[in-house]
This record gives sequence, C-alpha cells and structure tokens, in this order.
Amino acid sequence: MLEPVSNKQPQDEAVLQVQGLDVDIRTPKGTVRVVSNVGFSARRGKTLALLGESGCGKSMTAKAIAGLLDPVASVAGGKAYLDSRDLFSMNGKQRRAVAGEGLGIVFQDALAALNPVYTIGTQLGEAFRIHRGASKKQAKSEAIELMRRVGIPEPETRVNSYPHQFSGGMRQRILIAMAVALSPKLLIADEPTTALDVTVQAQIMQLLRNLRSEEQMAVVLITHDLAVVAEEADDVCVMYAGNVVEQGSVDTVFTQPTHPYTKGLLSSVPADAQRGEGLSSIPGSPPELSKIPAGCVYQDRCPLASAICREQRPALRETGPGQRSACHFAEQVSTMQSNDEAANGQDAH
Amino acid sequence: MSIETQTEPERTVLEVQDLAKTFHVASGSSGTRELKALDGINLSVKRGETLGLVGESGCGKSTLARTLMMLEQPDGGTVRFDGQDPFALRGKSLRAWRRRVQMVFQDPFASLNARMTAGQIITEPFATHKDLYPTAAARKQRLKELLELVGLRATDADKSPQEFSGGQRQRIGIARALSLGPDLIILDEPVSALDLSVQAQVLNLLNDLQQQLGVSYIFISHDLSVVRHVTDRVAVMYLGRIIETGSTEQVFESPLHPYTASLMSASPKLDPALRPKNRIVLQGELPSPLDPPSGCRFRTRCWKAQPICSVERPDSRVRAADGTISLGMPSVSRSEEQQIAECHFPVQSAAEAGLAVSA
Amino acid sequence: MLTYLRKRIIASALPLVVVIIGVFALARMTGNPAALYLPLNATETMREEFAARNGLDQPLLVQMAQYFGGIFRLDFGTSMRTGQDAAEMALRAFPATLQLAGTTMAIAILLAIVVGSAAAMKPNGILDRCSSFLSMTAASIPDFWLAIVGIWVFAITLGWVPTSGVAGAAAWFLPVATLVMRPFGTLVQVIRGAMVSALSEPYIKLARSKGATEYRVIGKHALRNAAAPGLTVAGDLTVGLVNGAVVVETIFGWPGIGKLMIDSILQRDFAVLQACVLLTAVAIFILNILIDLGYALLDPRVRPSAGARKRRKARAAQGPTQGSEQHTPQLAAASMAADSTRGN
Amino acid sequence: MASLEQAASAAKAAKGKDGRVSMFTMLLRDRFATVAAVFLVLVVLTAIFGPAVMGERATAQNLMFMNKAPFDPANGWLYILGSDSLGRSMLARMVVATQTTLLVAVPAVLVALIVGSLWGVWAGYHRGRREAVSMRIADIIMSFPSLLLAVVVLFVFSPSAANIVLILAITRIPIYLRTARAESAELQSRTFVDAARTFGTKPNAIILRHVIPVVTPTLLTLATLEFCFVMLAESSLSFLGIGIQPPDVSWGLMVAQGRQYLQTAWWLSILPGLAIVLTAVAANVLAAWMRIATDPAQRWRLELDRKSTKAFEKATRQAAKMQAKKGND
Amino acid sequence: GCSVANSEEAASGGSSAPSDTLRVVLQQEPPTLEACESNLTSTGVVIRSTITEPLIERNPTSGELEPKLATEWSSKDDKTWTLKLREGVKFHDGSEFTAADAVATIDRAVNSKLGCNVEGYVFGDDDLKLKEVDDYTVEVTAAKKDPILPLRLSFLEVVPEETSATEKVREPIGTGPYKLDDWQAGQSINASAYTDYWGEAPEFQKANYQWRSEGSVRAAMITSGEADIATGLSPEDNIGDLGVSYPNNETVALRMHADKAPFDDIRIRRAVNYAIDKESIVASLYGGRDKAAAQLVPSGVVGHSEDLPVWEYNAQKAKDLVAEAKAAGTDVSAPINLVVRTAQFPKIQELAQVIQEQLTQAGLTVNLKMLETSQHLTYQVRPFPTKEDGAIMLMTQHGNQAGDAAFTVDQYMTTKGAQSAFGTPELDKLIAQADAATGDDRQAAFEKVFKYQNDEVVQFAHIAHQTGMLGISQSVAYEPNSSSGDELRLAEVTAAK
Ligand SMILES: Nc1ncnc2c1ncn2[C@@H]1O[C@H](COP(=O)(O)OP(=O)(O)OP(=O)(O)O)[C@@H](O)[C@H]1O
Ligand SMILES: Nc1ncnc2c1ncn2[C@@H]1O[C@H](COP(=O)(O)OP(=O)(O)OP(=O)(O)O)[C@@H](O)[C@H]1O
Ligand SMILES: [Mg+2]
Ligand SMILES: [Mg+2]
Repeated sequence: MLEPVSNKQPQDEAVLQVQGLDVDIRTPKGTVRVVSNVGFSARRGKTLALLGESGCGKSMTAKAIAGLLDPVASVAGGKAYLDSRDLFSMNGKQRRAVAGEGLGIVFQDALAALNPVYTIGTQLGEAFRIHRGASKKQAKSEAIELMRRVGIPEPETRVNSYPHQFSGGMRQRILIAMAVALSPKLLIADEPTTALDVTVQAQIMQLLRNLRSEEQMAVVLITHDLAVVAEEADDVCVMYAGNVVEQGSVDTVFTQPTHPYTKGLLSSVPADAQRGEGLSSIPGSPPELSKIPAGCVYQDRCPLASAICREQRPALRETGPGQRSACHFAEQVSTMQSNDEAANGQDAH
Repeated sequence: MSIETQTEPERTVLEVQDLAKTFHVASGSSGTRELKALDGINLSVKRGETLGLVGESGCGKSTLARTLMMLEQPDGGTVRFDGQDPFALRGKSLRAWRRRVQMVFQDPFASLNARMTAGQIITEPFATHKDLYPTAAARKQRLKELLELVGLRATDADKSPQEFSGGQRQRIGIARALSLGPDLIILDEPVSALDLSVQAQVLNLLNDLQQQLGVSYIFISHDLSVVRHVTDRVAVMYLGRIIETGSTEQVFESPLHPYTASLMSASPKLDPALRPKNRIVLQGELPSPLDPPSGCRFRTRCWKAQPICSVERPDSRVRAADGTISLGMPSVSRSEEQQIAECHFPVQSAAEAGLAVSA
Repeated sequence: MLTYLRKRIIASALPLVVVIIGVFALARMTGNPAALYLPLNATETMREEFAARNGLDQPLLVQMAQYFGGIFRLDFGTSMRTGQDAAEMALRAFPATLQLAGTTMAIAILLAIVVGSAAAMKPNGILDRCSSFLSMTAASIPDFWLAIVGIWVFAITLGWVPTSGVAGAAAWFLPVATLVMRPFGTLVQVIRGAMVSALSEPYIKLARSKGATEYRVIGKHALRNAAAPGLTVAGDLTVGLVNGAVVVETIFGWPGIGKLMIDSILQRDFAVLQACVLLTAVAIFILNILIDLGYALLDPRVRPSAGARKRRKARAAQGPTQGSEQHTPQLAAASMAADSTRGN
Repeated sequence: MASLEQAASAAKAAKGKDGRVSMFTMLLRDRFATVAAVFLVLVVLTAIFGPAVMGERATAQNLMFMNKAPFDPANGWLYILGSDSLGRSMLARMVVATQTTLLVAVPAVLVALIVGSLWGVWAGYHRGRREAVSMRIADIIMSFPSLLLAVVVLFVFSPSAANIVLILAITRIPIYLRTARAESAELQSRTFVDAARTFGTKPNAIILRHVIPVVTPTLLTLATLEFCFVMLAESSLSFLGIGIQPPDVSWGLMVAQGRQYLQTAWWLSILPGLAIVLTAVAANVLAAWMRIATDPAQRWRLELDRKSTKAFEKATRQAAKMQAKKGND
Repeated sequence: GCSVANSEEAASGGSSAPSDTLRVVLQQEPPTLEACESNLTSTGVVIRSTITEPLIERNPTSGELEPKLATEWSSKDDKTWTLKLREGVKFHDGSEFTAADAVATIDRAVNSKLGCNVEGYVFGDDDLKLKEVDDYTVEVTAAKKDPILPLRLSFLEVVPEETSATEKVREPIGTGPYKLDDWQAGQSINASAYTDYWGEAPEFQKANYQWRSEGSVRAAMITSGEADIATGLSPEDNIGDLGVSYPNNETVALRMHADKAPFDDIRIRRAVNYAIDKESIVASLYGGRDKAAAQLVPSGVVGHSEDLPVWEYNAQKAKDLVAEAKAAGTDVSAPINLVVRTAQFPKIQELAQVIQEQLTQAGLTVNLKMLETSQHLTYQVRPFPTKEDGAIMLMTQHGNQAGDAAFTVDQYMTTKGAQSAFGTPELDKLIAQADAATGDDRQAAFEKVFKYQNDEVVQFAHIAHQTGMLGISQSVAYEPNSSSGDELRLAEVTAAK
C-alpha cells in the first residue's frame, strides 16, 4: 500500500491524507473503476494541485473525499484521513459535522451550484445556522462579513440579492466564501476559475492565496491550466485515467517531469509556440475507462513504451527529492525527445 | 502564415460596421431595461485570416457571433459578407449564404442533440442542402471524409454524443460546421472545454484546415495563450464594444488600452521567467451591462482614469508604425496593420502595461 | 407589477368576451327551453308569451346586444327556472365550490409533497414503486364510486360522518376525501419527478457539503425548486375543481357552482349558465395571475415579470420551466422533468 | 473481484453487437413495465377479437338470471364475472366493451394529442404573436364548460361514437397545447436548435427533427393520464344520455350504469371500473418506462440489469470490507 | 371561517337530531315555492297542503273531492259554480282568509299574464269569470260548460290578496299547518308549525327539507338517521325494510307514431304489444311491485277499467303479425327509434334494453335513443320532429294527478292532442262524449275510450303502472298514498309509537 508523500514532513503538516482510493461507477457497460489507487496528501497552508486531462477522475476524487459521490458511484477502497480522522468510516452524522467545519469544497460549476431560490445571504449564513446554531440575524451579519472578505462590494445590500443577480466571477467568489465560511482545515476547489477571464481569475487566485496564508488552510486545487498550477501551487499530483502518474513539488515536476505524460502535457502548452506552427500534442486519446489495459495506463500513447509496460503496472516510486513517478522508465523521460514530430505525424493521419 | 504565400490580393470576406444589438431584459417593477450587448461593433475578416476575439465573460462575444450567424436580429449597423447583406437574403440565396458561413458553438454538449448519433448530427445540414450530396451513398462518403478530417473513427458515426469525450464532441461540432464547405467559420470558445492535449489536437486540426481550404476564422476565446497562438489579428471587447484591435503581436506585446494591458499582465505563465514583475490586478467588478458607466466604459476599473473619462467617450487612438500614438482619423481608411484603441490615455510602454519581466 | 397586471387583464379580457359569446351562442343552439318550462299541454299563445317574456323571440344578435348592454349595468339576467337574479344565484353558489376546492387542494398538495418527496429520495425504490402505483390508481378511480362507497362505509356502517350536506366540519370529510384523490395522485407524480431532478442538481451537493441534514436538504433546498412544476399542475387541477366538481356536488348535496352549471345546461337556464361561466372564467383568470405570483414568490428569477415576450429574452438568467405561460397543465412536463436531464 | 467480472460479462451478454441494449431487453429489465405491456397487449387483443367471439353472448338477456354474483363456478364460466341487471354475462359484456372503449378513448386521446401537440410545438417554436394567440385560444377552451359543448354537439348532430370522440378531443386539446408549447419554447432556445438554424434548416424541419422527439415522451405520459380521464369522461356523458348508446357498451357506460347497483350488485360497476383503472395504470407504467428508455441520459437505468447491479453492490461491499481489514493489519 | 356560506343554521345531521323536527330529503331543490306553480312536482311536494292549501282537495285514495278552504260548492249548469268558504282561517301573516283572497288566487293563477304553470296544466287559454258574493262566498264562471271545474280548482293553492299579481313570489304565504321560516338556497328549507292553524295541529313542531339527487344517498340518510322521509327511492338504493312502496299514479307506455313504416301498419303496432313480456318485466325489473298495464291510467282514476285485459305476451303471434305485414308489403325492416329519457324513472335504461331486445326477437329493427330531458321533450310534445331517420316509438311516463281520465285522453289520444301522435275521428268523438259526461256515465265513457284505443287504434303499447317508494325512518310513521310523490302532507306524519 502506498504511503503518503508527505511522510517525511512532520505529521501534523498533512491535513489530508488519501491512500489507495478506488472509486467505482456503474455504467451500462458494467462497473468501471474511474479512480484507482490514488494517494496524496495536502499540507497545512499549502496548495496541492490535481492535474490531468478531462475525465481522468479529478472531480471524482474530490467528491469521494467530500463524501458527495453521485448515487451511481461508490468508494470501493482506500482511506482518507482528515487530521487523522478516517473520513470513509464516518456515519452520516459525523460526516455532517466534518462538512463545512473541517472540509470545504468549491464545485466546478458556479452557476448551477448556488440554489437559485434563496438569497446569497441565506445561503452564506446557512453554515452558521447549521453548525453554530446562529440566529437568522447573526447568520446574516456573518454572511456580510464573508462577502466583505471575498471582496464583494456593498455587501450590506448585496446580501439580499439572488444568485442570478451576480456575475460569474462574483458567484465563484461567493462559493469560495461559502466553502471557507467556517474556516475549514481543508479547502477543495474544483476548477474555480474555468470560464472566467484572466483578470477575474487573478482576483480569485489572490483571494485563495490570502486565505491560505491567513487561515493556514490546506488547499486542493483542481485545474487543467498548467500556468495556474505553476503560479499557484506548491505540490502537484498528475492523474491519468484514474491513476496518479506523478507527484511532487511544482518546481521539480514542471522543470523535470519524470513521467512521459507530464512531459507531453507540458509541451502541449501553446504559450511559446508561434502562430501557424503546429502545437505539440500527445498522440492518441486516453483509454476508455472500461477498457484500461493491464500494465501501464499510458502505454498506448507513450513513446517509451516497451514490453514491460504492457505487462506490469508501474508503481509510484521515488524519482527525486519529494518527487515520485509511476513509470518504468522514469529516468529516461528527461532525455526523451519532445514529441513534436510524433505529434505532427499523428495529427496528419 | 500560410495564406500569405498565395498571390491573390487579400480579399475581405466579412465586413461589419456599427453593429448594435440591444436586449430588453425584465427588471424591477417597471418593466424592461435595455441591455446593449453590442454597441457599435466594427470589424473585418479577410480570406484565410483568423481574427481573435477576447474579452471578459459577458462582454458580448457570443452575441456578436450569434448576430453574425443571423441567430439574433441586430438593431443597427451593417453586415457585409462578400459585399452582400445576409439579412436581406431570402429563400435560395439565403440558403446559399448559410452554406458559406458556419459556427462552432461554445458548449460542445448543448450544441449536439443528445438523441441523434454523431453521423446524423454531422450530416444534418445535408437534409436542408439536398443538392450538395444528393445520394445516400454520397452523403455517407462525405461523412466518412469529415470524420477522418477531424480525427474520428468511421465507427464513431453510430455513437451518440454522450459517449464521446468533450474533445471528441467538439470535433463533431467542427465536422458539422465543415460539412457544407464554408468560407468563414465562427468558433465560439472551441477549446475552452478541452484539456491541454486535446486542445492542441483541435487547434492543429483547425490550422491544417485553414491551410488546406483557406477558410477564415473568427476565434473567440478567453485563453490568451491560445489566442496568441492561432490568430492573425485580435480584437479586444469590453462591455459590448471593441476597445482595441491590432495584429496579434501588437496587441500582445504592446497593448494600447489599459484593459488589454491588464489582461495580458494577469494571464498566468507557465514559465516563471515570463511572468511579469508587477502585475496589474484590477480592482472592482465588471460593471453591469444594464447600467454601463458613462464616458469610457472601463474607467471604473482603470488605474489611469481621469475626470474626462467619465464625461466623454474616448476616440480611437492609432499607433503608427514608428510607435507614435495619435488620434485616429476616421477618414483615413484603416490599414490592417494599424493598432487602434479607444482610450483617452493609452498605455505607452510595456512596463506601464505590467508586462515587464523580471529578468 | 402594476404594468404586468394591467397587461394580464387586457390579455385576458378578450378571451373572456369570446367565452361569453361562445356560451351565449352555443346555449341557444341546444333547443328552445319553452318545453321545459311550460306544461306539456301548453298552448301556442302560452309558448309565445313565454318567448316574449324571456326575450327569446328576438334575433340572436339583438339578444346578445341586450345581454352585453345588461352586463354593463351589472344586470346578468334572470333565471328562467327560479325567477331569481342570475348573478346572485351564481355568486351564492360559488363560495361553496371555492371552499371545497381550496380545502381539497390544500390537503392534496400537502399529502403529495410528503409522499412525492419520500418517493423521490430513492428513485425506483420500493417506496417509489408503491407510491407511483397508488397515486396512479388514485388518479384513475371514478369519483362516484369513492363517494358512494365512502358514504356506505363511513356514514352508514361506521357512522362517523354524515352522509352528505354541509352542516358541521364532519360533513367535509367525504366530499374532500373523494375530491382529493385525483389531484393527489397527479401531484404525487409531478412532485416526485420534480424532486428527482432537483435532488440531482449541484446545489443539493453544495448544501450537503455544508453539513445540512437530509431533512433540511429536501425540505428546504430541493422542495422549493421542485415546487414550480407542482404549482403549474396544481393550478390546472384547481381550475378543474373551480369549474365545479359536479359529481361530488351532486352526490353530497354540496350547493356549489358545478351543480348549478349542469342544472342550468340541462334546464336551458341561459342567464344562469352565462353568469356561472363568466364567474368561473374570471376566477380562473385570477387564479392564473395568482399562480404567476406564486412563481415569483417561489423563484426570484421570475420575480420581475413583465410579460412573456420580454421575459424569454432574459432566458440567460432563467431556468427552463419558468415563463409566464408555463403554468401549464403539464403534468407531464413536470412529472417528467422528473427524470429527464436538462443538460442535453 | 470475480463477481464483478461476472457481472460485467452478464451485462455484456445481454447486449447486441453494438453494445447497445435493445428496446425489448430494456422492457424485460423493468418487471413492472413488462407486466404492463403484457396486460395492454391482452387488452388490445380482446378489443380486436372480443366482439367476434363474445358478441352474441353479450346481448343475450335472461331476466330470470339477474345480478348473479361473480366467481361462483356453479353459474358456469360465462358467468364467472357475474351477470348484470338484465341477466347478461358480465364477462361477455366486458370483453365486448373493450373494443368500444378503445375505439372511443384511443382516437380521442390521439386526436387531442396530435392536434394539441403539433399546435403547441409550432406556437412554442415561433413564439411571438402566434404563441400569444394560441395560448388565448387554449384559455378559452379551458374556461369553457365542456359539458355544454357536449350537449350542443350531440344535440345538433346526434350521439355517435365519432361525435363523442370529437368532443372529448376538442376539450382536451389545451392540455397538450400548453404542455407542448412550454417545452417547445424552451427547446427552441437550445443551442442545437440554433445550430440547425445556421444550416438554413426550415422551421418545420427543425420542429420535426429536434423538438418533437424531445417532447414526445412527456406528451405520451400525459396522454396516458388523459387516457383514463377520457374513459371516465365518456362514462359521465353516458350517464347524461349523450354518450355511448346501448346496445353498444363501453366500460365507461357500464361503470355509469352500474353505479346505482353499487350497494346491491357491486360487480356491475366495480369490474369495468377496475378495467379502466388497470388499463390506465398499465399505460402509465409503460409510458414511464418508455420515457426512461428513450432518454439517453436515463437509459442506463434499464441497460443495467438487475443481476449485475446486485453483483456490483455486493462486490463493492466486499471490496470495502477487504480494504478495511487490510487497513487494520 | 371555513364553512359553506350560511351553513351554520343548516339542520344538523347525525342520528341524534331533536325529535321535534321532521326531516325530509327530496330529489331536487324546488325551483320556486310559488303557489301557482304547485303542479310542478318539486314545488308541490313541499307546499301543497303543508304550507298552502287549496279550496277543494281530492282524496287520493277514494278519488272523492273533499272540502278544505271551501266548505261546500255547487253548480246548477256545470258552468257557474258557487263556493262557500271556511271561516276563521288565518294566513301565516296573521290576516283573515276571505272571499277576496280566494278570488285573487284564482284570478292570479288563471287570468293573469304571470304564465303560471298550473294555468297551462289545468285551465288552458280560457279565462274564468269571478265574483265575490260576500265575505265567504265566491262565484266562478267558466267560459263553457265544465263539469270538473271543482277538480280543476283543487290545483289552486290559496294565497292572500296582497300577493303580487305581476310577479311570481318565491316564498308564499299560506294558510297551511306549517309556516315557511327560511330557505337557504342550495341547502335547505325550514318550516315550523303554525300556531294559529285552523285545523288540527301537526305533531312535529318543525320541518326541514333537504335535497340529494342520488337515490342511494337519500336512502343512506334514512338508514343513518339523518332524515325521516326520503322521496323517490328505488329498490336498488339499499333501503331495506325502511322503503315503503305505494302506487304513484304513473304509467309507462310506448307511443308509436304511425306516420312512417313500419308503424303505419296496425299489425306491427299490435305485434309490438304482443312482443313485450310485461309480466316478466314487472316481475323481474320491478320486483313485482308494479302492475302490468292495459291502459294509460291506473286504478283510482275516473275512467280506469279493471276489466280491460292486459295485452297477452305472445312472441309467436308477434312474429306472425310481422310476417303478415311483410307479406302485405309493409317495410318491416324499417328502423324504429325507441326514444327514451335518461334517468326518467328507476331502471329505465334496463327497461329500454329489454324492450329493444324483445322487439328485435319479433323481427323488428330497433335503435335505442337515450336523450336528456330537453331533447326528449321535443319528441314528447307536438310539433314532433319531422326529420327523423326512422319511425318514432317514444317511451312515456304519464301521471294523472287529477284523478280523472279527461286529463289523460285529451292530451294523449285525440287527433290533435299535445302528446298524441295520431288519432281517429271515431276516437275523438268518443273522447268528446266522455269529457262531457258526469257520474257513472263518465266512468263508462272513458272505459270505452281505452278499449277502443286498444282494439282499433293501438297508438300505445302499455307497459306498467308504477309504484313509488318512500324511505321512512323508524322514528316516524306515515302512510303514503298515490299522491305522496306530488303532495307530501307533513301534517299526516306522526312520531312512531
Ligand atoms: N454520473 C456519472 N455517470 C457515469 N460516469 C461518470 C459520472 N460522473 C463521472 N463519470 C465518469 O467518471 C470519469 C471521471 O470523471 P471526473 O468528473 O472525475 O473527471 P474530471 O477529471 O473532473 O474531468 P473534468 O476536468 O472534465 O472536470 C469520467 O470519465 C466521467 O465520464
Ligand atoms: N437572449 C438574451 N437576452 C438578454 N440578455 C442577453 C441575451 N443573450 C446575452 N445576453 C446578455 O448580453 C451580454 C453579452 O452576452 P454574451 O453571451 O454575448 O457574452 P460572452 O462575451 O459570449 O460571454 P462568455 O465569455 O461568458 O461566453 C451578457 O450580459 C448577457 O447577459
Ligand atoms: Mg471535474
Ligand atoms: Mg460566450
């Protein structure tokens, strides 16, 4: 069984520890394991970024930790400790006690996540009413305070507005405010800035930074924007087809990726490519979750793949200080040619 | 750029002047209020060119696209497509025009009917344009071509949209837009739903198509790195107006408008070396389009705002080739190379634009 | 709000006039009422006198003009059958119907919310299956069965309640129990459906993520969102009841407007029929406005309402099922919104 | 793990080559829907062949054999459901009534469904004036006493099955009209409809291709609820003497006429009423099933078969237990 | 408040009702209580001889006329009648009953433009001449000789002179044993015993009328003790022993219109009579309470003949007659429309189907046409529909309230009678003779008329003389008679021993 990455750190640093998490989903085509043997930990006051292509199981992991999986999905194995309390063995009541106070979550879709029929004030204050037994009035003043904290102008009047009366950026901030209302130890933010423009994104990132430093909150940031990860995160955990393929500190992983997928991802960024040039992209597409091959999950798209990759699934192993990779050939990744040619060749077909 | 190799003089495919669109939205107890989603838009697209359209969410990008597609009726202004006003077309000629302009929608899920298969979706236009591929066999052949073109398998034709990933869905949308062989494709955030590696595939695909077929694109996105990569020219929108246009390089390297500058500055960079030293972080919220600020629309968030900004709507400033900025002269026909911005106090330097990199 | 009301009133005035004209003309197509009011051996002179007395000797258009002239003087004509003022008769019968309809709907809605919500908690579970079977049966049982069997069981065999009549609270039991079945059955299905879809919305997850109890999640977050389709259907069912629960009013001797209307049709008592239709049409129209207000109360997104055409423009801000015209009889729309996902 | 694989292979076995489950398999997956479908098929078969088989027996009166209670084998199979107030076989009459009932209720529902839905879809798609006028017309029909209409039509024309169908259809049109309009108004703002517009597709083609398939399940479910309503409405027309006329017989007519015997010979009214209720419930169950089966986002509920679902649950439970054990070690 | 308007005072239901109130449940609410409309069953059942009283009253059992507000009457020429009025009678408003009131009552009902129902029913277009001889004597003169004028007068309920002569009055002031207290429209009518009543005081201090249109509900109200008397029940209503049946004067018959084939052939009309098995209908459908009929009036009516034989049921003879007619060229397969009024009397639907079946057995083609009242009336009364797609056979229910066959035959059998499809000159002559006859002659003359119709005209196929059924609770005692359906004398009801 995997050990949490942060084992070397003082134990109290790790707010969240996830070990060997498996999540299954029922589909018409049978049961599918969408998250498989995922482990990571999030440290106090730091940001852990969960990276990976769309559909690789990032949101599932987050929901599993928060205990909010859809009815078709279920946790099939693994452990998650929040401050050394086992989240998966909790009953409903204990869960509810943890929710909000220990663990806040920001959902992917800000527009839909707010209840359209209640005022922002009511929804922001709800956590105080549930956990602190606050009166309506107290809850409202707490809500105003929260809104002020996340930088919403004129909170006293806006507190009575409804979600549809706010812009996307504001709604996203309100969701964050809601998640941090009770100063949880852990905040999971699932793509908090997709669909917002960069100026608003910058504002929100600023907000998360402040919260992190002020409240010593651990943040799990889910995104597929590598640039944001590079700028905001301390640690990164790269997922592929439900598995963790690489993890480590942002600096090392981004400068010295030791998994071909991470490397492929990094070279797909259009940032410095020139107009008209082909972008480097990883050839092929991720495996269907119901047909994950034995052996390495990345074998079909990997330039380094060889016989062993088809037979044996590589375990996550240390490849550098604080960096771990699930690749048989982790050492060769750095010397691997950028897959431009391969990509172009692939695209042309 | 690929098209430059062609000797044919550059032809303008689309010319938009003073396009305006107002929505009436219900508000308060007193009935409706006007929401100027488009407030005098001017732009042009040349053959084989990609025009980027960036701007804050809700600034009117999609509305512009929808109006150009005749899904919304504009309140004013003119649209010329190859010199023709599409809004004046009827019947056959309208259908012929429809064939030449297509759109890829923002949301790859919502724009595909979940009850149809990919094949049905892609060949749907042929039901209207029966003359294109009159026989079932021809249609099937074309479907195969299209699927191949966008990198899908022939067997995918029988799957329904929810069996595809976001990227694949977006490709279905692109295949559908291509099916009629259009001259101009409006791409409304075609890659925002995709992850990086798929995004790269789609962008490459679009690039290849442009090279092969010479189509023009209007490319709407708020991912600046993508815009920078794929477009020839960029128009920046703010609250229903285009506040700056210029070649991609000009706009990205030396923005004139403070809003453009803040966009460029705030854009996160993967490479720490490229990160600006002093980022511009805007204060305040995007004003409500129902109640836009007087004078310059950006003044409420602008760090350079002066009293005059609230009084007067700024005229366009033009940056000449030598770098000097002067008041734009509407009489002088605008050269495509010119960088134009609507601002009283345009940004003068990269440092002021918050783009200076700590070297 | 006032502009909105004014518009609604104007928009509804024309249909109201059309309804009256239609009723007026159609009623007179059902044959001469003279035979019903005169003895079988009445002579020709008596028939003529009768026609003259009731204005039936005039051409239809003249009769109609006179009728509308009368309406402006608030004179709705006189009943041929009882000789009373037609409007008075209709107005006297209406409260009884309204009270019955109101009570019935209140109970039906309450029960349906409880049962529907419980069923929605586990779609296709045992409870769901049972409640859907029961509600379907409730919605399709002939009402006079229930009425007569109810009298038999509760009034005669058990002696708990009076068989019929309007005296005392106990007298309400049977009529209400009989009437409640169809609205209850229909609403259970609608509310269950709406709840299923509401419970799969992201804001439910958000509420859970705050540590809200199931009770709070369902009762507060889901219910209010699921209420709109319920309101639509409840409105239509109420229209049905307001138009008169004929069978129940007949069997239980409930002095309501449904019975009055049927009697007027069968007795060709034109003035009373017209007064009844006018009254119920106005009531239905007010009900529709109330339903619109109900929407606004439930859902802030439709609150600043300003007519259908404009509202749709604001669709950016609105969910799919709220619109001015959308308080429709869409049992279905609702019940099915049930499981259908909005996403595709 | 083994059980998981088993479940997966069991699921696979039930599917066609393309991996999609056929409608028939999906029907079998839903036990209630299967029963409902079988029942409805029986009803339809009875309607088709019943009168030919039982016609004679349904009219044969026997005044000396009135109101005999059902389920008494001593009376012979023909009277297994009892005899009516004229000594006719209830069984035979119920069988013969099936045809008339369906011949009135089905066309009435269908006409209202088709006219109302097409009209509503059209109005909702085009919006604007067309929509407003249509809604006002619906308002008018809704606030019109339908019984008056019935009396007029049947007075001016004459009671016949066709006229009854006409009346029932007209008065129920607004229900579909309003539902279809609401759905269609919502659909016409969907992006895929916009996409179709950009190809120059004509409104009618869009309605046909994109709107109708989506609204159909909703409207069909509505129609099944209406089906029962129409059968009961027909019975109240019969009661006023303007419905189905003897010697024709429908369930509604039997219910209405049997009601005065409710206390002395309950079977006269309860049995045909039961037939109405069961048919309506069966139709509704089937419609609910169909709604799920045709909804791409819901279909999985039926594509998963019970066995594999159970196996899934069991396997996950076991896995969790094993994990727990491992964790403890 | 959550109660129906005005319901607070409505009589309380339940079995523990105070026993000084007599609770009656009727089939329908009276449209009005106007005295001059009292021949309408639903009006008359409430007011006649309970709230208002006539001058002369017919004994429903013996058929004899008896004094009520008039103590004696006589005429020398059958044209001018002199009535002596009762003294010491007080109206409910306290005023004295005098000749002026009697004159005003007759004048109002018969001579005015009010359009009273009773006028059309018993008097026709001709006016009566009235004279107030003294305070307690009135002279009434008919336009022509009228031997049954006293009988006609028995339909008039007396109201005070002050009663409006230009408008109908919904709540009359009468002289009867009960005084109208209040009428809660739609719910109930309450009356209380009139303390100054001239006759014997009724046993119940209060009376309360309600109405329910469902027979089974009325029956249930008796069983559950919510009402003491229920009218218009049928055996299916599950009333058990509490149902009391009585001959109600109503006769059911089929009227055949001879203007179309096959009824233009008397053989077919006879065949119809043979084909219908009246005895077994009466025995099975009506539980043996009704009596197979041979004529339109039941016993107790002047003119009813006990000796007239009921038409024999003979299916073979019916078939033979049809065959015979066919041979003679009659189109026996021409459709016959059996026109029936929905819910006119209990089991009418079944009766119609039996008749349809039996006639079909005889070889005729019969369509059943169930119609609501108003439509049915267009067939019942002249002018008859002409565009009918078949020969008309109307099922009619005739009740002779007056007790004299003249009220029947004039309408049903004369060539021009309002409800007569056809007639013959000979029959018309016989009827005219009977109308003018008095005493035993009158009886004999009418008997002749009925016999002649059965032998030579055959416009009617008589089915049955009906019986009505009242529900009477255990706490009261009442002996119904043939007019109980039209005139429920509450004063005759007593508390059960
Ligand atoms: N309700 C569901 N039913 C069936 N499959 C599901 C469901 N929810 C998620 N999945 C599948 O589970 C996998 C993981 O989904 P998840 O939402 O975790 O992806 P993600 O990494 O968050 O992607 P994105 O970046 O697009 O949000 C996907 O392949 C998805 O198709
Ligand atoms: N049908 C409509 N009715 C009313 N207002 C509308 C309508 N469509 C768009 N708007 C408004 O017009 C403005 C511009 O919207 P638009 O969708 O064009 O923005 P956008 O730039 O495409 O935003 P995004 O980046 O989020 O897609 C917004 O304020 C929006 O609320
Ligand atoms: Mg996600
Ligand atoms: Mg957009």
